[in-house]
Amino acid sequence: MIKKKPTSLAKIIKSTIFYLFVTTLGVGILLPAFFLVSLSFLSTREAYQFPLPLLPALSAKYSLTFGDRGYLLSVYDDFDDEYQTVLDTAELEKMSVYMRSQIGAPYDIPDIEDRIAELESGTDPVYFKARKNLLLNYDLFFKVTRDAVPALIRSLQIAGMTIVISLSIGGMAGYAFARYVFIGRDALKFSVLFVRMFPGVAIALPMVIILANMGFYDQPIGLSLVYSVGSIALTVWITASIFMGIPESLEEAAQVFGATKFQAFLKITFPLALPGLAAAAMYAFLGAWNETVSAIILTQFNPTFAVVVYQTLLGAVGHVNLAAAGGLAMAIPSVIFTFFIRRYINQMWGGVTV
Amino acid sequence: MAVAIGNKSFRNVWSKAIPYLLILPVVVYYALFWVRPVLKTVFESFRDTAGQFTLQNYAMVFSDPDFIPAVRNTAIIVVFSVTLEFLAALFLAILINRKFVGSSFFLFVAMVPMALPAVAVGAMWLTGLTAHGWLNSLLFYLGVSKKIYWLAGSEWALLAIIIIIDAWQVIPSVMIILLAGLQNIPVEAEEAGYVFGGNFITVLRKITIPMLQSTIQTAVILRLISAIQIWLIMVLLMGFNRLPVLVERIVYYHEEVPGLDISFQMASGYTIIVSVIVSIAALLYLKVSGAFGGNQEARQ
Amino acid sequence: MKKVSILMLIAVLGVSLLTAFTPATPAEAPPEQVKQTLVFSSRLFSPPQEQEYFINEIIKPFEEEHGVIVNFQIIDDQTLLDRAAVQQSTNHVTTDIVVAHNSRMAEWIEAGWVEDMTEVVAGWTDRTFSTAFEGQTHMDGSQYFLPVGADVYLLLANNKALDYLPAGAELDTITWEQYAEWGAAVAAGEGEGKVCITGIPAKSWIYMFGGTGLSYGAGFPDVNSEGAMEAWKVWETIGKAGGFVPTVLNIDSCVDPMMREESWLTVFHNARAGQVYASNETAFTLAPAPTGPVGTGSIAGVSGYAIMKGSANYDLALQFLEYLTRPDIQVKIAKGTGGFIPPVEEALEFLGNEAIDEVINKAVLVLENGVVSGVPAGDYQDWGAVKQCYDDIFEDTILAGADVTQARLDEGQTCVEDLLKTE
Amino acid sequence: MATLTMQDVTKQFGRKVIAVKEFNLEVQDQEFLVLLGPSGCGKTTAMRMVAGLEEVTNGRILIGDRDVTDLPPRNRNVSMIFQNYAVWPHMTVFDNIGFALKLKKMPKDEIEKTVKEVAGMTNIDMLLERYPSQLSGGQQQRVAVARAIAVYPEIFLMDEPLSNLDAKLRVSMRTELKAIHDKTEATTVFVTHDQSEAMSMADRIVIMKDGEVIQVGSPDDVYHRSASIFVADFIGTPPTNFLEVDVKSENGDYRLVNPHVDFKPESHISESLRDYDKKNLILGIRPENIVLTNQKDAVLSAECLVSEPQGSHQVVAIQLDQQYIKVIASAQPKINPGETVHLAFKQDTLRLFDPETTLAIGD
Repeated sequence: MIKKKPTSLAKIIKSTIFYLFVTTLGVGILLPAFFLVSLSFLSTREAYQFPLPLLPALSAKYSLTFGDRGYLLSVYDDFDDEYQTVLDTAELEKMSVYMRSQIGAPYDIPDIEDRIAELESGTDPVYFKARKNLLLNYDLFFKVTRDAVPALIRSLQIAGMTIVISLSIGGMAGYAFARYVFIGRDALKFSVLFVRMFPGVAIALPMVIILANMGFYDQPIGLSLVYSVGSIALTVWITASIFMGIPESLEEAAQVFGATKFQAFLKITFPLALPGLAAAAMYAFLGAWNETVSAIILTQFNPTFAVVVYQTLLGAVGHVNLAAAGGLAMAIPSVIFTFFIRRYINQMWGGVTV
Repeated sequence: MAVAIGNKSFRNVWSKAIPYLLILPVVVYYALFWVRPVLKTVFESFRDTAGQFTLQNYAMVFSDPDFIPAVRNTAIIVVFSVTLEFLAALFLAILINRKFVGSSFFLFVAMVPMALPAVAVGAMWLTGLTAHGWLNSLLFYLGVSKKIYWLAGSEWALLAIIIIIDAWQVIPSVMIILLAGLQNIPVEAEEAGYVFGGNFITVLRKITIPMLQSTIQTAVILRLISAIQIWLIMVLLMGFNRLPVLVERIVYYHEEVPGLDISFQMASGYTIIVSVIVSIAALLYLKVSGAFGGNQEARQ
Repeated sequence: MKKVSILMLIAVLGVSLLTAFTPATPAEAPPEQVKQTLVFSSRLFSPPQEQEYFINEIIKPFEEEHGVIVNFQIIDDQTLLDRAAVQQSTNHVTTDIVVAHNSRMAEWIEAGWVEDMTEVVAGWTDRTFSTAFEGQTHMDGSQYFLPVGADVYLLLANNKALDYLPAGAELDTITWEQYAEWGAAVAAGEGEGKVCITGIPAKSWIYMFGGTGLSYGAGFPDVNSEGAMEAWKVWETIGKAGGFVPTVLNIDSCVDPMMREESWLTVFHNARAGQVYASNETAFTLAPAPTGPVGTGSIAGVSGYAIMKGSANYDLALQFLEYLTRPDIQVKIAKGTGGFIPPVEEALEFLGNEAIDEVINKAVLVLENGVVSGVPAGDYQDWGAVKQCYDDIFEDTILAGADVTQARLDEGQTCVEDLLKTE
Repeated sequence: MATLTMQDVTKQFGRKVIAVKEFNLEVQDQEFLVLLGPSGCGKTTAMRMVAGLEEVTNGRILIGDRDVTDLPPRNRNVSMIFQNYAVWPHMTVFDNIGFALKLKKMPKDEIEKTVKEVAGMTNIDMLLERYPSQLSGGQQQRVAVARAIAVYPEIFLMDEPLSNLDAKLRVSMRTELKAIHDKTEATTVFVTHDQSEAMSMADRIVIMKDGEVIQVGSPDDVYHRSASIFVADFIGTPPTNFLEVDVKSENGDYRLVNPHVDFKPESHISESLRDYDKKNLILGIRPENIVLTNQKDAVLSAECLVSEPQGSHQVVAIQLDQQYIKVIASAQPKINPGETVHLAFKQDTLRLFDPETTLAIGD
């Protein structure tokens, strides 16, 4: 039996402070994102209140009384602690639509009729409650965003192809960079920087026209080719770094034991480099996933997810909660991807430096 | 002393060619999709509307009343944001590299901002920075009832806000480069520093950072290049023209007022000027930080 | 974990490679066995609820009747033009119908990317397009665009502001001086400016001011005439009183500030005003734009349908446009999409007395009785730059609380005139 | 099994660096040949050219009668043990050993049989299912050895295979490698910078310096008949003692003189001294060839500076001017620092070197 030294109080305090600090830091980093998430669950009415609710309400309290034009609908406001009138109408459908889309707490027309009957029978005002539909914005987003699912699949596919193109083309150069001494090696290193020095926005349109002329209009592969331009340069650096981290002697051993250079690469270096390459794919993925400018111009029947989101949100003036939901729907795949890729980052930036 | 070169067999030529064959696709790819439009832009920047050679486009850019402010704003943003992002990223990287319980999850948390698309980031800050937005709401809940007009301040206040919220999104990408560099430093190097009497700060200054030098150069140079090209977040938050920066000018002439007789000339002029400025800044940084030759000594 | 992520990666890459070269729909020729597809790209009807309405109530009946698919896409004007540039220059015309704003129509027509529909329209006898917008939809006597969803400017006030309404002012007949006074009074009372204008450059301040100018007998665009000077004075009053919302320079649409109650008063686009109004009818009041000595001035905007040159589905596109511009459909569109005015004279007969009609009615009132001007964007190199000339005066004079001087206005006028096309 | 011939093999890197210069060597069938030299002398490059991992700038390499100069590594029928083992981390021990056999399309059962056999030879038959990360350094080393044996190569190349092991393991692995060599009878080229490793294992040693061969010979040859100052200094622990001496002729006799010594060497050297009359030479003598003696017979007397007991013997160091002379003496009697020692040289072991060419004279 091994006796453990009792943990000292100072140590406990120290580690508590440390974790408090780390937690605060994490919360600080995520705070803007938290509000974005929270916003995406708020109803339109909530989203335009001040102060903005930190969390969405789970139900809405209504009151109904007589109004100038018909019936006066009021909604309970938690912050002001009072009912506020919102609608004066005789049209029950309008009232129902309003409750569904603005308050986010739907109430069916027959139920409204019941409440009105109560009101007519002398109870004034009539109070009632409705459950909030928290996913209202997401519902609306996917309802309005036509072909969201095929676009989502297409976007993943384009991101995947971008990864394949930039990792294969960039990876080949990265491998050459890591394993060979050749004329122009340093030039390659700095040209990677130079590609990034030229403002990409200035040549986006001409680049798209080149591709369209080559017959890649409205084809996923065409977009992948555009996105690869941006990501190949960085991939060269990152993959060079990865390959430098794999001892050359492993490959040489394979050659001595009967493998061709290509077999040696395929059977030894490639499987070993795979995790690092997966991480390198992150840059290609994020770039391809989030891009809209070229995608809008270059697609017609096969839009990417970013394009359909853009199309939906273009008109989301007065609808920030919907914009938040759309933005988050777009962010989810990249966040998941980031989660899986994070442990391989040290392979990416280990070797090549300026 | 020259050594006679023997007969080269096919295999020798082939193996000499391998690296060139490997970089060939990259070269072809860029020649096809990148060099052509770039050359065209360079070419156009020296032509007037009639197609004659001219330097007038550059003269126009230099005499643009927004040019000096754009250069100034860009310079301010670059200096402060690169510094701030580097320090914050280094801090985070060192923290995560301590490998405490949950550090891996914390790394994920710290990487989240870089995964968010522009549309989400735009929605986030627009609803945050407006007078009745979530930042003021948060202050309100914390007991500060005075509203702050975040985006209505002086140019300096705006620059500060831009720098901070840009940093929020960019710090992760700087951090992961530094973190990777830290993880590749042998533990013994730092341990030796402690054994020989260093405290945390001295070890950091005298051992960790010098050993991290080339990683830092990589991170800073990549960040420097993209910081000079900042524009999207500014346009998202306050539209064009409010706080001109260099690349914002390019986009302005490309997308906001493309119909002007001078739009294309201005855009191409600005484009070339930006790439020259970026190149000079990058070379200058590399020179000052000693990437040319300096670290050769360090390696030996 | 390592295995999982590698497997994931391989799966994604594998799928993408398998499907890489088999796009869902070949770009060149839509297959004949599936339904004919009409691509309809629009700048209009962008709010999500309007999109939903337009798809379900307007497009669906047509799709069912003709057994076709209408691919409805929302795209802003500039992107629409960029996309057209690519399609036209590479001969891959896949867009059939575009909806452009009247300030951009000239670009389309001059580039030769839209079809001349003069003769076809002549055959539609049951509808008369209002002539207010001919300057933009026509060129050299030929009609390229069919107008849809006209707009004028309306006054929208948060009911909290009504307390500060100057004595003697009636909302339906309020003058610009009273409006200015009102804005100043709100600022004085609340300690914070509450008048909203779109302060982000190159948005719609030019139209907001343009309406004021028209009310005083100025032209459009007209920065420095006598009437314009008087109009500027109205805004100068608000500026000097600190009457604009503090964040005015970050506002690119008054919808959000009005809904958040950051601002209480604005004169803006009737469809957007209608949207705010609909979000809380009992909290807002809607009125025609303020008047001046020569009447209620307003800039009227319109969007227009056009058929892309080279469209493979020209006949179907034409049928669809015929359907969309029927008076009853125009009314249906107008009602379902936030109070645009149907620019077909016969359509006004279909208006009823419902709540949404209030917005349309008030707008029609302005359009019929007001001093209305279209947007002569086609005369200028770039309309965005013209807007900028106005924005600059707002920022350095009005917002700064300075006096409007003739010299500054002359400078603004030069700024505008320098942008006239040089032929 | 085969011979290995290298003819005028030269390797040049870039324009300036010549790593191996006109290297000529014949390795006999079944011979255990060691390439020995300080780091950077070109020995590893020479071996890598044999393996085909490095292109030959000029010259020819033959295995048996086959010219393999331009063949890729896989077609040379050699195998190799790498300095860092180069055991593939993503394959099990079994797969590592069977890799080459699989590439040769050997039937599965035969692969299994061979792998088990070589694993048995190297004592890792219990570890076949493990991954390299689960093995100790010594075990990884054995995997590398087993992998190299499994292909039954014509030439066995070993690139400092023991340098990453701890001292004790290194010595025992020496014995095992030698035993394996005897068993497999493969012609072996072994690269090392450790002279005791070379001495203990080699049939012949090739000593290299700056890309050139300095001496080829049996361990005995290179030790006792070192061809140059470099070899005499490089081989042996402690290394050879060197004394600068002048040659003086006296009545037809030649004496070697310097401020500390003055003696007449044995006749077999004196023959060669004739050409060096009045010239300067370097005298080399190994520590064990200096003997303690009485005052009368002493060639050299000096104070002991340090004495390092080694159990079986002691190493006595004395200082002459700026120079140390080391002497291996029997363990008893113990010599204490400060004690005056009288030394004599075993005359037949003396080596004389020309200071200009640094080569030995008199052979």
